[in-house]
Amino acid sequence: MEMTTTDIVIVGAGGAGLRAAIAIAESNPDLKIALLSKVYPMRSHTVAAEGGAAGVAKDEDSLDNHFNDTVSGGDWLCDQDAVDLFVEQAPKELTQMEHWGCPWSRTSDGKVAVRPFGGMKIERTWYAADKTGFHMLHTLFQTSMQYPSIERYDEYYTTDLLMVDGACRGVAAIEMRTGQMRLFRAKAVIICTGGAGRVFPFTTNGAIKTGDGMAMAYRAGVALKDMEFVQYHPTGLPGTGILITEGSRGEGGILVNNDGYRYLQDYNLGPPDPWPRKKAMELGPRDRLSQAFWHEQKKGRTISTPHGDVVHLDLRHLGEKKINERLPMVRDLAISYVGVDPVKEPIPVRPVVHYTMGGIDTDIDAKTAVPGLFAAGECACVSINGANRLGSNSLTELLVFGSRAGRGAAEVAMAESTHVDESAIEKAAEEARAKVTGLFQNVGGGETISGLRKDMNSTMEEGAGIYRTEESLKDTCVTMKEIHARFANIDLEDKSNVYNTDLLQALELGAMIDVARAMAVSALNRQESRGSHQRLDFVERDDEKFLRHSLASYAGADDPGVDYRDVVITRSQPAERVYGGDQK
Amino acid sequence: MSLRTFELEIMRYDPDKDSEPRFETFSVPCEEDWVVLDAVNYVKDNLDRTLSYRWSCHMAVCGSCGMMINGEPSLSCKTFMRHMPDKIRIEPLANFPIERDLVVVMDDFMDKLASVKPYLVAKEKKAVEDGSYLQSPAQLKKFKQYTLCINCTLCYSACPQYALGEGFVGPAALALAHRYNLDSRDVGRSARADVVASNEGIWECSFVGACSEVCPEHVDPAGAIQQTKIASTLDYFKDLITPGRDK
Amino acid sequence: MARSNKPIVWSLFAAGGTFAAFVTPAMIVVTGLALSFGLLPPEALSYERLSGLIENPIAKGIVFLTVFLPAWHAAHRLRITAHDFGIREDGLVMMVCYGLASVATVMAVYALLSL
Amino acid sequence: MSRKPYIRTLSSTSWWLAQPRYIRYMAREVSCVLIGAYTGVIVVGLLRLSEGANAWAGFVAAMQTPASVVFHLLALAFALYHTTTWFNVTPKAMPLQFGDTQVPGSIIIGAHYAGWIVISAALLLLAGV
Ligand SMILES: Cc1cc2nc3c(=O)[nH]c(=O)nc-3n(C[C@H](O)[C@H](O)[C@H](O)COP(=O)(O)OP(=O)(O)OC[C@H]3O[C@@H](n4cnc5c(N)ncnc54)[C@H](O)[C@@H]3O)c2cc1C
Ligand code: SF4
Ligand code: F3S
Ligand code: FES
Repeated sequence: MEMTTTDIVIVGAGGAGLRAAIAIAESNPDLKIALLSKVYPMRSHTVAAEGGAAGVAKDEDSLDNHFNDTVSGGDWLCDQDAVDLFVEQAPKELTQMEHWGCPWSRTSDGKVAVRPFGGMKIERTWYAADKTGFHMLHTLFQTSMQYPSIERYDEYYTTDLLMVDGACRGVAAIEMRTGQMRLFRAKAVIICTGGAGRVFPFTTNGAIKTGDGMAMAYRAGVALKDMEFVQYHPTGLPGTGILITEGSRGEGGILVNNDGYRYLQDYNLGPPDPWPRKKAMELGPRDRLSQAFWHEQKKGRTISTPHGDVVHLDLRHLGEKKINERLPMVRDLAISYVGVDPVKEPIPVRPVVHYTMGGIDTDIDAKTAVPGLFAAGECACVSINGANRLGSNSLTELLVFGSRAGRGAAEVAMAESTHVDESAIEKAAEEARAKVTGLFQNVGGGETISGLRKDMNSTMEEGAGIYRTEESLKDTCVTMKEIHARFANIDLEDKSNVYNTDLLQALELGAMIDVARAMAVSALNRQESRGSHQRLDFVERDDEKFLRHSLASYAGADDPGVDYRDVVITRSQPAERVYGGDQK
Repeated sequence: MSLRTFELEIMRYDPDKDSEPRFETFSVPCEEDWVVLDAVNYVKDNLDRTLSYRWSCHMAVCGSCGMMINGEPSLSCKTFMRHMPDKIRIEPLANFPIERDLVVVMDDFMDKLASVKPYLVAKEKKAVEDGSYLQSPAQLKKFKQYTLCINCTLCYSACPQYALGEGFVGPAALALAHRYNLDSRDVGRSARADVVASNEGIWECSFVGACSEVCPEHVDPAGAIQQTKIASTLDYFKDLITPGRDK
Repeated sequence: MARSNKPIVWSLFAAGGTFAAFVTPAMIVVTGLALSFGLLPPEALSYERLSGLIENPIAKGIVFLTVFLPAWHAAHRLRITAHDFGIREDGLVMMVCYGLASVATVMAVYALLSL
Repeated sequence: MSRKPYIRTLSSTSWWLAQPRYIRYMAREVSCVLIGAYTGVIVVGLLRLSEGANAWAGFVAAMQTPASVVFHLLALAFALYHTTTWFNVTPKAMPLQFGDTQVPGSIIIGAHYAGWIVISAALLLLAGV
């Protein structure tokens, strides 16, 4: 197999991967970087982020405020040392983006503007109209072009990490245009492959968010942490799942039920007035808002549409000028995809799977337990998001931990004087190659990729959705185990080499199945309700037993084993999460 | 929900088997609010798994799902079936080599994008600790439109000069160069001019304007290029008059 | 890549295009159609009147521009149009187009000076 | 087997027939032939004028032949097409922004047409129409 030797491999060229690459190039221009991505960098799903990126900007704000909002928003499942570091680095990284040309929206005096976001006490969300992720991704991508040491391998689908003597020393990837498997030998590897929302049927996540990197690390022996925490965003468009950014509520949008009533006041988020008000009503955290929808639906107070029940997000009172200026994309999306002009009518919305809080277990330096292996971005779990991520913390996380991972990997690469033997890499890749050949050789199994994917999607939605029970989760685990077994009977219809998307979808499905099982089993074992993980049979938070991270470890066909690790608490003791009128 | 059946005539090309592209027709029952991409996904999931094409975001922002739809370069995720006739012809984006089915070879575009130095060249490097540059909303507005390009390459498919000429840098890349040239924080115009103001750059454009007509993000690359022509012409004469001019 | 020297011809093309856009339609009406359609009395374009008008150096200058600018506008556009019609001998096309424009310019200067 | 990218070719002579927008473009470009030819006519006129009254009278007579009228009508049509296409793109080529408000394209275009009307009227008046 053709082998490329480099110093550091980065898998994934979204926000996190690009930030890591630039960090390496800047810290030591002599280090060679191979940046692999299954899509061209600007297609990465960071491009879809709308609302903004959080970092303390105003004089009346403080790092402590950002810390407290994040920790309570995460229902105290955040590691507080990581959060401290995160809030401290956030403004620096966002300023760095400004220096690279990111077109942040501005105030009239020329400073970077910030907007309010859900669960945040003071406005600290930097934004570029409502295309923040798009602008950040393109700024990072364009900036990366000036570093000759960053060698891009666009449309290379990474299948496996290559382990030599217990350390990660490279990856195996399929060059999509030739179908050839290529090996990359490196001193360190960073995984930045993004989230896994496609495990669920109704999601804001693009087709590429299939948890590949999570599955790769998991199979290579790194635990997946806190996988039971899956965020539902309260405002997705019915049918497509296209996101209507929280920024629209930040600007003053309200949510009403079929009576035109601002129902959030019934769920400890009120009183509704005065409005807008930080950390209250529509600016409460996402988990609470999505859960409130669920209850409204049970009470029959939602509006039914051909694409399921919805509530209304009303922006009309903002007026056409403000909507065009601050939320142009929201207007465009609503008009295009549901035929509703938010200037004239309220937008139908419903909760939609949005973000995986859990991921590859890393420490505060983005390091995993496997030597030479780092992870950053949505695929990783450094534990700043805890049980519920606050909107706009993720884009910042990409930057903070992306660059940290880059610098960490650079150190490792500089410390390693030699590469491992080529033969060792070849040997490590045998299994990877056999897996792909196996898929080609399968015949007569009768399972189809789309069929299996649908089964997985509906199983996860039914059993591991917004509200969960012992029974629903047990069923899910059993069915997912069956689906895992059925995967062996998948038939590839496409046997060709050039741009074989049938093969790639099969590999992605394999990754999603592993990730989904980790989610379901972790959820079953967490017998409490915390943040986005809500159990109808264990409605209270149980700090005694579960103020801990879950760690799912891969067990092949069997259900993963789940261990626990204490949460790092430094200065904020667990307390009740209070939003709305009761907050101080 | 009401279904309407469409005939999708999709261009296929399998480099292993075909010496040239051919068309294959599929009948697809579509829901009222589907976009063309949904119909194509239906074909892949239910009728022919070997169909190859690119897509990801389904919300007109990742730029990967461009196709020729009834002869017009379009984003398939933003082209609604309800506006379509019963028969739809889908081809890979024009003016690019076909890798397979609807997948085209993007190398040339990616090279050209990089060639214009699309990144901020600051007068002096500022430390992060010194905070952000000031930029008024008016200064931002000057270039904002040209930041909106999603690199979908529809404009390259629409531009005859890209198809006919040799080495034309092309609309999106030139619009991006213009974006940085207009940025109040940037001083890289002269460095970009080697490519931008060359014969293969702006001067290959004859202002057909098709690029701007098909652009899904209203970037208006045609306008950007004409503005660059004016600016480059002024630069040219300034250089003639004062050869040692500070660049 | 080398910077192009197209700005020289392009600036003429652009100036000529603007000039032609504003002036040429009315000029065509005056010189080519007005008499035939009886919009003008014959003496409007009489030798005496015109040669009298054109004695003024400013008028000479304006008349020169009405030839010079549209000629170079047309020449440059013709060069591109030739390419658009598939003629790939740009060197030759360039000589013909700019050559014609030069001839027109020189002849106009000659005529104006001898008036 | 591996890659074998297929390259579609475009006819370098007839590509512009493929789409209405390309035909419109070519019509605009071809306007230069008429504008160029008309400029040639002016040059000839100037030469005749410089040769004296008789030569000029001959020229004026030639301008009233049917062939000349047809030519000028055609030239007028293309010249007008040139004018509209030229004006309609000025906001693209020369956008105007005051503070953070962009001057709407329609105003820029409108101003051009207004100027055009003034100039044309002046020319016609000057000629004595
Ligand atoms: C619609 C939407 C709106 C959002 N809005 C906000 C917001 O306003 N604020 C905020 O903070 N967060 C927001 N988020 C969350 C945030 O955008 C994401 O968490 C973040 O962008 C993830 O970035 P990433 O770099 O980790 O991954 P991605 O950007 O998803 O990139 C993943 C990369 O990995 C590559 N890759 C994956 N698998 C493989 C493989 N097998 N081989 C090779 N390459 C691979 C992909 O090609 C891609 O380049 C939003 C998310 C969504 C979906
Ligand atoms: S300029 Fe418009 S059409 Fe061209 S690549 Fe950018 S977004 Fe697409
Ligand atoms: S279509 Fe092509 S010729 Fe110029 S105006 Fe657009 S780049
Ligand atoms: S799928 Fe992303 S632009 Fe169409």
